[in-house]
Amino acid sequence: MSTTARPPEGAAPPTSLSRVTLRFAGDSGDGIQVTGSQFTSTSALAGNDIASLPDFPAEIRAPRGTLAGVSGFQLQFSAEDIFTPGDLLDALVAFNPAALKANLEDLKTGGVLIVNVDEFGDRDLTKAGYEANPLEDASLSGYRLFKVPITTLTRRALEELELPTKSVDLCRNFFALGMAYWLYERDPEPTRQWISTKFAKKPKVVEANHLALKAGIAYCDATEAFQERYVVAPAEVKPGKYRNVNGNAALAMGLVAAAERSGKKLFYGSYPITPASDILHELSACRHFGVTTFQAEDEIAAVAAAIGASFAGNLGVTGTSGPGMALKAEAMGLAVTAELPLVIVDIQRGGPSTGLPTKTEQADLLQALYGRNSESPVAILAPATPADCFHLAYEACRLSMQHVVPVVLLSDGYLANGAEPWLIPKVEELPDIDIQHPGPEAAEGGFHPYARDEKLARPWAIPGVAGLEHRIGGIEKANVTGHVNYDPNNHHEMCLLRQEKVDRMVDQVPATELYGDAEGELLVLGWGSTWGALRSAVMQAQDEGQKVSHAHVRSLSPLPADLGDLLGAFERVLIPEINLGQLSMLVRARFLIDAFGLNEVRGKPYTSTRVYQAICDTLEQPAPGRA
Amino acid sequence: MSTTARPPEGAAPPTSLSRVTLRFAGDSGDGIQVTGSQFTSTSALAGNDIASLPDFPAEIRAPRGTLAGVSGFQLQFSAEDIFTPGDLLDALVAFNPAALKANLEDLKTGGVLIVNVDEFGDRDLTKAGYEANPLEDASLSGYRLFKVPITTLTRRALEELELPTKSVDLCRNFFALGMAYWLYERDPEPTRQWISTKFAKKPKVVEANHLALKAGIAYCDATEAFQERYVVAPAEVKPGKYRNVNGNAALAMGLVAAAERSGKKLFYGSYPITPASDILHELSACRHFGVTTFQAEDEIAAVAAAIGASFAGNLGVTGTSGPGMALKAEAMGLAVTAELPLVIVDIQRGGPSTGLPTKTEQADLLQALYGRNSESPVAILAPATPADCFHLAYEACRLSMQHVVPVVLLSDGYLANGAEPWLIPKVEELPDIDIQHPGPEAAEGGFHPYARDEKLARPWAIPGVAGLEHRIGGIEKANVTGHVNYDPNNHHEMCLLRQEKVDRMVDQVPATELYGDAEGELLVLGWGSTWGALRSAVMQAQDEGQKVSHAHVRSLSPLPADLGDLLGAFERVLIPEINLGQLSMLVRARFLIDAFGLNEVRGKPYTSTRVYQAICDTLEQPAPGRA
Amino acid sequence: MNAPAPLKAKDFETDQTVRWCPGCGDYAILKSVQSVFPSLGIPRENFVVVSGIGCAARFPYYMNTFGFHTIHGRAPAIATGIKVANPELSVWVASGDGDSLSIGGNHFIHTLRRNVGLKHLMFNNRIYGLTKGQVSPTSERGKRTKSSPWGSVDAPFNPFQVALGAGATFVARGIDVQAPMLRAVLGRAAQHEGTAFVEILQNCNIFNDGAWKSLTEKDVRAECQLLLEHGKPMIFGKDQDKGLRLNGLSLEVINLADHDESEVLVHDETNLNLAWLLAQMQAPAFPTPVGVIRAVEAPTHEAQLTAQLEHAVENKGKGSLHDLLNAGDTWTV
Amino acid sequence: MNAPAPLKAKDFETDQTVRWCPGCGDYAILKSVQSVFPSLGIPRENFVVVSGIGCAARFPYYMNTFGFHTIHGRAPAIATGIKVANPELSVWVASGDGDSLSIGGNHFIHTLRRNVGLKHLMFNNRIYGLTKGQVSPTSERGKRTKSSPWGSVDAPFNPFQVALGAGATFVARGIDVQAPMLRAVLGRAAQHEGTAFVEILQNCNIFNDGAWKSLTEKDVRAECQLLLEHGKPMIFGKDQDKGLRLNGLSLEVINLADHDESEVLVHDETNLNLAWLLAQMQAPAFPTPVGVIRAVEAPTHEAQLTAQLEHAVENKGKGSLHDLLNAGDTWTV
Ligand SMILES: Cc1ncc(C[n+]2csc(CCOP(=O)(O)OP(=O)(O)O)c2C)c(N)n1
Ligand SMILES: Cc1ncc(C[n+]2csc(CCOP(=O)(O)OP(=O)(O)O)c2C)c(N)n1
Ligand code: SF4
Ligand code: SF4
Ligand SMILES: [Mg+2]
Ligand SMILES: [Mg+2]
Repeated sequence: MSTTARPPEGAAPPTSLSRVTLRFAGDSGDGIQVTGSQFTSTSALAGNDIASLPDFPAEIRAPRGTLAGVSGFQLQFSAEDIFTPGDLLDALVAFNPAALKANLEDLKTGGVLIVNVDEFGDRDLTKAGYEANPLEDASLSGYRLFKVPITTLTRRALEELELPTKSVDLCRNFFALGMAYWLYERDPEPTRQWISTKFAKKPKVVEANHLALKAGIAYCDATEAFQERYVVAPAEVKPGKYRNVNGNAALAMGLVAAAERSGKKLFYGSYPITPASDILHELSACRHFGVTTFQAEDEIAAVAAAIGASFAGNLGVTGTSGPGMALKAEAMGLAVTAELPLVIVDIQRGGPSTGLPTKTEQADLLQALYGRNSESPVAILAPATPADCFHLAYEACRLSMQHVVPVVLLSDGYLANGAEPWLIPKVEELPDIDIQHPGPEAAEGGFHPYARDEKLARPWAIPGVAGLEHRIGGIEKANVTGHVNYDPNNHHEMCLLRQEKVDRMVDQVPATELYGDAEGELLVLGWGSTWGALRSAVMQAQDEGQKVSHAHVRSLSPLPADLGDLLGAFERVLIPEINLGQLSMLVRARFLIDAFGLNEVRGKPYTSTRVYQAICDTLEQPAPGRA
Repeated sequence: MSTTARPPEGAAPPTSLSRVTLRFAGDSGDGIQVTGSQFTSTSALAGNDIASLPDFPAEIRAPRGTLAGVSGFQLQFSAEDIFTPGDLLDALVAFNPAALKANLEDLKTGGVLIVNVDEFGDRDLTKAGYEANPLEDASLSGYRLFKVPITTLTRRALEELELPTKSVDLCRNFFALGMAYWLYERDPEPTRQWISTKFAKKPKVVEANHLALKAGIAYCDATEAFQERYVVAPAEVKPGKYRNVNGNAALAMGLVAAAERSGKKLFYGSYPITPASDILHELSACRHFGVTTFQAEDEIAAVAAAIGASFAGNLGVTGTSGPGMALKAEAMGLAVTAELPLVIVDIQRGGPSTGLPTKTEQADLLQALYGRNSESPVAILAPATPADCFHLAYEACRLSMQHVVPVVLLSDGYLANGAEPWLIPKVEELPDIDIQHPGPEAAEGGFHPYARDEKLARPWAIPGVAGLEHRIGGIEKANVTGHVNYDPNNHHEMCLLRQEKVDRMVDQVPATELYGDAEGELLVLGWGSTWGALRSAVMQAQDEGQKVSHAHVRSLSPLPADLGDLLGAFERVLIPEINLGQLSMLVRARFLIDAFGLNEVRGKPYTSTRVYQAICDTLEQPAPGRA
Repeated sequence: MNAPAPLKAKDFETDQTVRWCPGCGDYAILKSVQSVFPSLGIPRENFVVVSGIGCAARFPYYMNTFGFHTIHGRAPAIATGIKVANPELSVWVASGDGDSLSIGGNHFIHTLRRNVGLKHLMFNNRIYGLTKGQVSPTSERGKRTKSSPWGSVDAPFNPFQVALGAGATFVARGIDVQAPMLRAVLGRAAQHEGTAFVEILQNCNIFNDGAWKSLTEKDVRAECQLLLEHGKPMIFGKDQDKGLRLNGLSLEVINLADHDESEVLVHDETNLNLAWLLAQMQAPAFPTPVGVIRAVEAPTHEAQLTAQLEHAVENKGKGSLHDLLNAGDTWTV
Repeated sequence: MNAPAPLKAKDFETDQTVRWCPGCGDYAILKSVQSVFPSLGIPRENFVVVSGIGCAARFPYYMNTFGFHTIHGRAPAIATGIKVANPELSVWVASGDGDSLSIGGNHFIHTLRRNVGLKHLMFNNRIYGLTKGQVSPTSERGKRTKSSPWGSVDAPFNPFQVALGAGATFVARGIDVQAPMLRAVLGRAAQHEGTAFVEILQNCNIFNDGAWKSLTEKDVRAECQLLLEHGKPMIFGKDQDKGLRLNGLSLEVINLADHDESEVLVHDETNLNLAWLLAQMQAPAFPTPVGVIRAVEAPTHEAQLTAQLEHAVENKGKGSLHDLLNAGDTWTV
């Protein structure tokens, strides 16, 4: 390989950095997501720890060059453990004025800013809402601005191929990627190979993209523009085989894995909705795993069919986002009282109502807990990272089938699309999921569909087994026999039993991991996708000698058994969540602790900087008294 | 009038009682509800305070004579203020063995028990599940049992009319009523008149029922069976004009009244569901008030149509019970973010899922608060008594239109069907409901649909007004302009504004009425239909010198401004509710108070006895520390 | 396994007291279903009866099979999940006119579109029974009920037209009180592979008594009902003296005294357009068609899905969880 | 009030940037609607455009009228509330195939049953656009999409058959790129008193490009489309050389070279059975019918309701709140 992003001999040695946050931004047609993913994979292969996050425009294809059409991809790669895609940017590659305008505020002062000057014509500027050309006034003086005629250079590099200009311009992203590789001394080989495989059927396209990539690197080699290069050394990570995975893909795999390991057929009933649709897409491709996907006419039919499938002995799962979750409420109540296994996946997004469909939020916790008529308890798990979506999807299925109870899995838009390296688990090391359906022998002496085991689970008796014919339904049933029953005392008992059944699942909740000392001035308590920001912020505070610890709840219902004691050992508790205080309310009500909240609902993840600041602010507050 | 239930001259003077609880029970075809209502009206006319409660069977027409078919009507009438239909019965009239079996446990030891012996044949006993005839063994020895051949006596009394037996037997309830009138020295005249009016078109029926009523009284006069009679003196009640009213009728009238007084057209979108259907029925009869009722294809269409009607300038109301409420969740979220007036009536019933449709419960509070995706705040009112349903329905409409915000009205099955005397308000004394729709002049300088007044209400601008054309929707909107807006800061601001708008309604919440001292050992805090039981129990405790007070929350969102201070002044707080602790959770989370709960979910109201016992139990608990 | 003893109607009774009003048409329907099930050669444990909410929807409690009394309107969707999960099962939906066509209308039409192998029995009493008498989407215009004291202002659905519009492959009608005919219809429905929609005219003697009287009373049946038989001329009347004839795009009744039998249209269950015309026939101008209006075989949702699952395995090999987890770019540290 | 200045298409444009993909068929539809509205003689403030969710459902934001972008599938129900609340308004629903026929199917059929005075425009691109390309209830069987990578197993709805089955009184079809015809259809819809259902064939150039190409390309239109005109023989073809003829209960295409024009069936908008046959016509055997398939006047929900409200006042006198509150047994203390 002659083309390489390695430094030419005799060049100045690169600056070594412990971590870099980089963002590509451009029009949704510019290939931003591919560019970002390639940089991510390459960095992962280079041994860095990584975390990435795409940012899709709300419109499908907003008009080219407008702010509404800007697509972004951010990644952090690091020589140390990292937990988020980064807060402020070290470098920004902006493919057009709209991308510049939309993203500049996140670039650090002094950060690297690469722009495609060819796209800064008058019309482009107007579309982006610029009155003057920012490249020509002083407005970008605070950054290390590199004005590169990417379009021109790409066209020139591909001249010999005699492709239509439209096709040529589609290669500009690889030119830019080449530049980024040069800047961070990355090996372009994996990307070359990826291109070869991806476009195997179109050799011309392969050649064109290879040329563009090479030209980007060569441009940097040749020009004096970039005086500095950077290296980020490999991180020390747990040995093993890794892949990069986003939350939705991980979640889908978790469901398939649970089905495989339990010997159950997976039935996924869903109705498309952002940002949950990709789970439907992933699973629809899994027909060869025997996975049934059912795109229902609406969310109600989706959950209803999943309930039916569960009743018939499949692993019934339904997935949606907030508005769809609201529609499923009544049927979820049926699953609660019918006491059937059912996993309900909610990929939370900005609300209320349609809200901000492509943005993230954590505000469906109380809906998951209480969004049904009457006392209708379910178990609730919430993954903390994209890869954790695999593990908790798996766990949700296991618990739901073994405890014969509906389990809600609360992910969100940030986890769904955010990606991180995942230490691929060995299939045989996944927890066992042993499922017992009663056989014909259970008919002896009369079959009791609402008899209970020590978990309070009732038998999951499925149609087709002679002698176990029985009827269930949404009307209150007598415990044990399951017959329709209007007796006041039975009703009270059943209400308590349904709650107790969920409460007893606390045995299955692992002890809460505490990051930091077991007592101190402040415990930062979180749940869900804020994990990375919280961990980073707490690390920073600890580094500065603050007595701050971090705990993250992955089981929201039931809450971990040790949580009360844990909270009690700290002078203050801070609960950052992307809502107006939902876990806070549960914690306050249960433990009577005057917890502080960080409650910003901006449709985006907290930065660790913001959390750190909240930590500092909280530490300045007097510690509240205790009940 | 020769026939009278007054004592014959020279008879022993009747025993004077301060209050009596009486229940009629029989088959759903036995006319129990009419009998009960007549006794209630008569007692009201006699000046007693009264409270009554029907108890319908869960089946439409369960087979005659079975437990499932038993219908009941209970009332308490009193010479003092009373708050519930009573706990234990002073007297029970059982029309058949099933009615006896289903109701006996509520009869006080020593209570009066009248049974129709003609219905105690072997088949009747078997149908009711009796193995032996309870009238013939000692099992009823603890009561003052009167075995009356009601069927025979009624037939005999009506012999001369030569009616078919079936028709004759339909008069048995008036015979029984006559007996009850004799026993409690009631004037039968109002009932005679009622019969005359009711069956005006069927003179034979009038005559038959008159005869049966008279025969019932005469039977008591003639036989020595009843040695004692009772009188309950008139109560001292606020002067004015009264009628007996149940919660659903009161609620429906409250809606009509609010529409009339605000000059708005009432649009009621609903889908039938027990126990809310009667509101639809009542309002459907009100066409001459310009009331539009829309029986939609489902609950979603019902709320959606109500939202549309609101948008178009009607008073949009939708009504349902818990399962229907669950279905309305998504659309309610739309109303929240669209910031439109909308009243959502939920007549709570036993759950989860279909649950116990004809039974009462208070377990939809958290659903009303949190049963939607994301942060989706609404105001919530809960009436305390049947008559209060009128006032809070009226208030819900007023608040919803004036604050341009959805308001949930949480009634329940007990209030819906329970009745009490209602001091009929004067139309002109109802609070004003001044509604301002912006006119064409609002277009000057550009109309801003999300501009806000000091209540944070946005203008309720309705189609048809030139210059005010504007678009609203479920996607997040910029404050003031209402344009679709994805800006993170705007979203956060709007989330806070929507919450703050509800919070500011606290100005409209009257100071909490405290029954008892403003400080003490125990505050009993309640909401909704438990009011009567709580008040009675607290009175009893106070009578016994306990330092117990009672407060009842009618606005659940926002909670009254004075609630925190009020709670803080008591050593203990007890929150009885017919759920597993929903208001408790809110109070604990908000005020960090270790409140005690009384949480029984039996599908029926608490008796004051049960509450009194809980008060005693709580007083024995150590007072929890305070945060 | 030994050949099981042949099933009897009694085997399909449960120990639960039947809780319909005395005189309700649902009793007769229950009896008919209980007598048809044992004749189908299906083991009892392979029957599943699913219902929504309503009087009709109480049905599963009285059938000694697997049963699921679900929520209002959703039975077809839940039944779809059951059938897809296990296509071996014989899945029956018991539902009222409100349950099927009001709140459940969307699932109803989509089930028909997908041709899921369910037997959907709709007990049409033209009223909401369980909630004590409100107007239903099959109630006639002008009907006075508790919720329409001034008369209903809406046209009712014609359930057959709704079903045909949604692509139904099997459409039939039976009557509660005419057991032999109802049993025959149920038998045909049981044989149908796709969604079999059976409207059963049912009397609610409490809230809508006599809704179907004008065609179900013994003495008028022959004149007011047309029993359809595939391949047979459509003739009716006490004396079999009337027939249906095509006139342009419409049907008309002819008197066989004046016309030759050869003019009479022959019933063809596979003709969609004929079904459409028959569906519209209404008293007094026309007899009410009973029996099987339409029956065509078409691929079922579950059969195609199963084929796809098999095809996928042939095509890609049985899925390996290890490969799935290890797919894409991986690296080893 | 002075006579207002006549409205122009521009008066119906908003200041919001239109956010559909470049090339999307929705642009053309928007233009057509904006050009039809000013011609209707309705004041701008009396228009309300209501939508659910989807690309199509973005419509209200671009129409300078009162507008409500609601939630997925519920637009017909919300629009019903608007129309009933104020029958003076001209209420239009803009909705996608998924919005109308998948999640919104129940409201769709019930609106048609009730004949509420709405114009329901369904932009049919046979795909879910906004959610980036899943199968829709109008997608053809076998279609591969993100959610059906192995091919869709379900038969699509025929939207016309669904509408007719539900009792539609007005059914018509227009095409995004054929503005004059679309405008004519919209004009007819505007005049219709009851529910006017207009299917607009729309190209989603991103996720289902060319879905209608085979009949909308300029050079095939004449052969592949049949423009219906009430009272006119149904003739089509570049040389107007083909016609439709009735053969028993089916339609067939005849060549006018071999047949006399008198054999050609004349279009009759009021004939339900003809509409049913036309609705089924599909390429390649048949041309696609465009224009007004069915239009009959029938009482609307809101008109009957209004009549009932008036009748009630005549009958009982205008309701008195005092009397209502004081009704029943009262007593004075
Ligand atoms: C979500 C929901 N909405 C409403 C109801 C109340 N409800 C129960 S059955 C029923 C309709 C019954 O009519 P139909 O389906 O015709 O059955 P029938 O009782 O006449 O057999 C209604 C409205 C309910 N149980 N759940
Ligand atoms: C309750 C709910 N479910 C799902 C979605 C996601 N969603 C938005 S639009 C849409 C379908 C779009 O298809 P169509 O109606 O055909 O409109 P198009 O975008 O093709 O114009 C879906 C599934 C939603 N917004 N709300
Ligand atoms: S109400 Fe009607 S349908 Fe229901 S059980 Fe009674 S008679 Fe039958
Ligand atoms: S996705 Fe399709 S329907 Fe949606 S705007 Fe783009 S081209 Fe139009
Ligand atoms: Mg019915
Ligand atoms: Mg579409």
